[in-house]
Amino acid sequence: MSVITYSKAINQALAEEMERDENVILYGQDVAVWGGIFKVTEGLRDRFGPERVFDSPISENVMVGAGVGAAMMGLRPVVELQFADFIFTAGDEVFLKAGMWRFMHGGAYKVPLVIRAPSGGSGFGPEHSACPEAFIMHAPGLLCAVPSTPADAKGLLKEAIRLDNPVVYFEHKLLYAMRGEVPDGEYTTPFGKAVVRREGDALTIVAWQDMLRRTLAAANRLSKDGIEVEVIDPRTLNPFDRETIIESVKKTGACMVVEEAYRTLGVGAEIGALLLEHALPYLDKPFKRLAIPDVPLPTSQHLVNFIVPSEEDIYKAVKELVA
Amino acid sequence: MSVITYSKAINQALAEEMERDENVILYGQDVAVWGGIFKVTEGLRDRFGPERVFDSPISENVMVGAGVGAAMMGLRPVVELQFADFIFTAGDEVFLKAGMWRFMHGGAYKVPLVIRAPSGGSGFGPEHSACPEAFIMHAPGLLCAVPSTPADAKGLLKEAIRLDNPVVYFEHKLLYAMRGEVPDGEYTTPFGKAVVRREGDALTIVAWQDMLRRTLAAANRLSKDGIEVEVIDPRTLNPFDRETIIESVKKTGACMVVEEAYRTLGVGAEIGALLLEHALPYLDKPFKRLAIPDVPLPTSQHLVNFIVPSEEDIYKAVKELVA
Amino acid sequence: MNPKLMLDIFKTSLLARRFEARVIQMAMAGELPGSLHAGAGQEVCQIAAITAMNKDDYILYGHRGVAYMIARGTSLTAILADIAGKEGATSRGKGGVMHVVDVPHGILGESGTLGGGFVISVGVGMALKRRYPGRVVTYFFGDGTSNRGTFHESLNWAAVQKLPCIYFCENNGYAVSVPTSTSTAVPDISARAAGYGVPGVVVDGNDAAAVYEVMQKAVERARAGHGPTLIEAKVTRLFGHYIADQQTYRPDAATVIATKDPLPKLQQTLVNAGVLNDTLLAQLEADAQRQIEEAVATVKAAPLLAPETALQDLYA
Amino acid sequence: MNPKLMLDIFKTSLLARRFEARVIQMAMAGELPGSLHAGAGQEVCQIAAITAMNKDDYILYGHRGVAYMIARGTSLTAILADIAGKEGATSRGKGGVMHVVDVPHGILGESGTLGGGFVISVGVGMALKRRYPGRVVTYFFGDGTSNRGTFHESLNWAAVQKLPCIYFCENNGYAVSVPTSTSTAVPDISARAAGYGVPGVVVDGNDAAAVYEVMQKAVERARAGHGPTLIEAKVTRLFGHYIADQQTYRPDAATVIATKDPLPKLQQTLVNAGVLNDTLLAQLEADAQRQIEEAVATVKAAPLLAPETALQDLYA
Ligand SMILES: Cc1ncc(C[n+]2csc(CCOP(=O)(O)OP(=O)(O)O)c2C)c(N)n1
Ligand SMILES: Cc1ncc(C[n+]2csc(CCOP(=O)(O)OP(=O)(O)O)c2C)c(N)n1
Ligand SMILES: [Mg+2]
Ligand SMILES: [Mg+2]
Repeated sequence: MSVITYSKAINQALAEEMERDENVILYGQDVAVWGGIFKVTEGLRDRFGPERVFDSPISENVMVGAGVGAAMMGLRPVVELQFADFIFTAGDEVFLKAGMWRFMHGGAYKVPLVIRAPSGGSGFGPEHSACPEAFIMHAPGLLCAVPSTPADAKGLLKEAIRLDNPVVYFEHKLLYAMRGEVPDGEYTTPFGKAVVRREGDALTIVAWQDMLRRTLAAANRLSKDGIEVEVIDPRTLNPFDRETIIESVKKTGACMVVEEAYRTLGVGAEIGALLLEHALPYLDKPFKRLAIPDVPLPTSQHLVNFIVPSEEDIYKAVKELVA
Repeated sequence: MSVITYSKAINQALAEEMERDENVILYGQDVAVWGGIFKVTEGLRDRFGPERVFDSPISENVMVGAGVGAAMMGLRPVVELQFADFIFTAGDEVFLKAGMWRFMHGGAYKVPLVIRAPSGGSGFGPEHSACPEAFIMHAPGLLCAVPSTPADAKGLLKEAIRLDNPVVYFEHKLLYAMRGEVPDGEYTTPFGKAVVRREGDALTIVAWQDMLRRTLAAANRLSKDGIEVEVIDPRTLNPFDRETIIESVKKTGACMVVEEAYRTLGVGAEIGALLLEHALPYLDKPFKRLAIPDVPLPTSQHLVNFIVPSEEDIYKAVKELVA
Repeated sequence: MNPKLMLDIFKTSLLARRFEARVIQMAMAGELPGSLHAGAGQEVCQIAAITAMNKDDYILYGHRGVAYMIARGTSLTAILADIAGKEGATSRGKGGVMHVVDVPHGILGESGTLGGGFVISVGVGMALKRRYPGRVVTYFFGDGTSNRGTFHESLNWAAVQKLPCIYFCENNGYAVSVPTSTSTAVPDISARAAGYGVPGVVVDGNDAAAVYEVMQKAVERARAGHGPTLIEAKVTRLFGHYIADQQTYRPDAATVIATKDPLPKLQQTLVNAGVLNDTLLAQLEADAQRQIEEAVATVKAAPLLAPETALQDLYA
Repeated sequence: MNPKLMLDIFKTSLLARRFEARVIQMAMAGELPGSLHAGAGQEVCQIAAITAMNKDDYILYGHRGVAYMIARGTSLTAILADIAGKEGATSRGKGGVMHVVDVPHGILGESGTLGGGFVISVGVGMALKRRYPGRVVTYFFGDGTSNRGTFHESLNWAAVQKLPCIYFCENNGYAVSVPTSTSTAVPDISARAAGYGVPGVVVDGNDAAAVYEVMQKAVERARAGHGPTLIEAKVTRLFGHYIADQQTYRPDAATVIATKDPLPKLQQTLVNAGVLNDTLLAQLEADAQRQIEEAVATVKAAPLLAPETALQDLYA
């Protein structure tokens, strides 16, 4: 085990996979010479050369669309969008090309494409701060990873690069500097397996990325009050490990989702519907969603703080639910 | 009352609003000289002239983005995308510009834009057949109408044009030829008011557009079996009339959503979560979602028929639920 | 240009024309779904261009007809199965006639949203450059499609990275009902090449030899690593945008068919060159008919695709 | 060009430069959020262009500095309040310094996704043509931004509909760390005008009079209903892409500041022309300082925006 940052974990995953398979290429704005605006790809161009790591024009449609075309023809492109919000700028290419090109052509080829999408954070404004994972989860054909720790950031990215399907890989900007243990040696983290980050019986909380961090902090406080919550990190949203959530809720009888997506039809909506379908007899408390109240993310930090669920918000919401 | 088609109702709404307000303009590919590929805008160019009704280049980004710019400056543009799926082709402009430009600029102007988006249907293939309303419902800033009858098609479109906010108005291709009564004289249909299309006590079904038509047909058959279902047509998805659904479910104790969106995080997910939050004590049967099983729409008709909920599917699902 | 090659182009064009006519006839009779966008009038151009490519090169195409696939060697049976949703369909019921795919013959498919091929082709070019140097990819697109933003992003990208991508615009003067002059600020799409530092060429798309020649140059340039060429072929869409289109917006629709058809013109050229005569023509027609009827019979006999295929092929 | 006008341009440029320096200083001291993209080196060009427009014309701008707004007459207090998230912020905390908006002064805002201004400006042009004939809108954008598809779609649309839209490209040779030559197939963005049948002009962005002149022509053309012009001004980004950028990718960063700054050059021109001397310069500096400190004091004293404004302004 060694302790590294989330961003270093991503960098290691890229380096290891590029080392392993010469078909892996990496491009995006500023990723090569400069090492990325968040400094995640530092050193990769020097190591793997400008043919495999290169800076792209500001042409998001081609960035993603060419990724699909290159993947069809045997490369394994990793594309960095500078901000996750730009999946809309490349909307046709993300949702219709990456998501559907293979299906539409009867499975004639594979599309092993990874789109790295830095999400969340603040101070960047409405078009640079969103967590648009629910849009991806609703779209057919797109796998979706939401790593919450350095270990998962590395393992899920290595797995994403090896998978033969397109993956939207959300890296949360506020986690880049987070440090954590990463296994030594070769490993990958499978898609579709949630992990229980903390066991408890009072309530099941589903959360990931920065909301997981806040939830675990709140859970510590709650524990001091004698309330033990169970915390589940789904790790990937497609595939989505429904079973682990349902099993946990059957045990705890209640569920809360904490997320940074917009509330209406955020990931929490799917979880709510799921529980109603499969766990109705076990539920003894209303379901609760903490999320962004259906407005874009403003620029000013104190306005952002007002709408993004905080440790305090989580703490209070649990107190109310279990009261 | 006169009986007209859904597409004629849309045409009338456009004509009346263009007559009423000279700032209303209409553009899109083939809408002017030809009257639209679905013949919805026939006669409007002759009546209002080529300055107000014009054919556009195949430039979806500008089509929507210019709509935002023109709306900011006092026009009330109605833009026809030829297929609803093209909201992704104009992804940046729909989700980030139409949805957020006003917010991002602190409310400095209004954005009275209507995007007409023909959805559903079949034989057109994966990129011309979707019902992407859940994407719009999740996005902040975009109102969303899903008219199911000629009367609502007309009333909701007239209202959409008068509203000072951007509206994505989904017109279902399979309903264009549907005939129905339309009130004489001037009227508009308010956003955010669901309508109970049929009363019953066995189960609440929420459905709209072509799925509503199929649901009502199934409901007739069920009625002969002695099962009276309550059918709710939400009419708009943002604003979304949560109360009418919750009240109905409190009465019936069970709910099913029938929709043409992809199942995971389809509109049904929001309804499920909503009920779990607000109607848990009243629910005595599991929730059920009939929707597209998370694959794109194929081209071949018999493949489409296999995945789109049919009258028979609805009939059977209700039988199982109330059994 | 070599008359033997010209005769091949004629032969394939004739087959494509007759096949399409048969499909339209079956569609009108309700025996097939009617979603075809007839390629009549543009086949000679399409086939001449493809003839200048190698068998291991690749193409991405637009929605205008099926001559591309026939020229590359996809079987009529496969194409017809795609249209009919039968077993043997290359896209397995997912894409119909719009998304015929045949990787062994270098047919990489079609984007339903116009201009999607631009961005895909850049990626194909990136992969060819790294994995199969010397091979090229051509994207065929319409004049209307050249107004998509993807045209710009992709031509700039392919040019700056010197990718082996060829941009082949079939300018038929219309996008559905909208004449090019209404939607497009320049009469020649090829003028846009100046914005990317690549050659822009106009060619008469009804002149098979001329098309072959400009295409050959573009292919050579791409193979040599010098990057893309933007070719614009002026062509005529003989019929409506799609089968049911009555072309009320096109006053000259009737005369177009009579005067702008490149097929009789090519036929005459070949007769004059002494490589075609009535006997051979009759034989080519008979050959075409035989192939078409064989395909029709095979596909009629084939079972419909199983409905469950709707759920397959999304994920690898 | 009229020296009086030149002096005005200098005066505003000086104010913008000093204001920006103060903002950067406060940001480094942690008194303000540090998200500014310094405009230093490009103000003279931006202001000269705006000076050629009328007060009732409109602009959309990019992220490079705040000289645009200062030139149009937006108060320093408002801009500073936007940066600080205080009461008085034009975007009410939603957009920060990136989305300063001031409709009465013709400032229509900024798209956070680069090139969003292209499409918005077409719509503004459509509205101006119908509702306020004779007025124009200018979109200021960077060289890197010209590779967005929206550039192409919008310039074609504005040209074919002869909209009163002006496309003003500030080519500073970089998009963040990426030099134009890496990302862009042509050295002159203005070469792209050929694809839309509109004039394409290159101008030295450090020459205020030249910028004013080409802009004046473009404005006249647009006002007269002849449609857009694509202007490309060659400019220099004196500092990093944003405040914290150390420019490791730019070996000449240090010498650039010393040799490519247009402000001393303009100053010298004005001194030579006899409209500027040391006394006046000292007075302009003092004026600028006074205005800036007033704004700083006002904004320091202003309350933070109420947190609940986060929930407002989405719907009308
Ligand atoms: C992005 C997008 N916009 C609109 C359409 C609908 N559409 C299909 S074909 C067509 C016309 C295309 O014109 P052109 O590119 O000139 O090709 P042609 O049909 O003339 O061969 C249109 C508008 C589409 N499929 N995709
Ligand atoms: C669509 C989009 N892609 C990428 C970015 C991130 N980004 C912000 S500024 C910038 C560089 C812009 O370069 P240029 O247009 O030349 O303007 P300059 O910064 O040089 O003034 C980039 C890549 C963005 N905001 N939007
Ligand atoms: Mg055409
Ligand atoms: Mg630049």
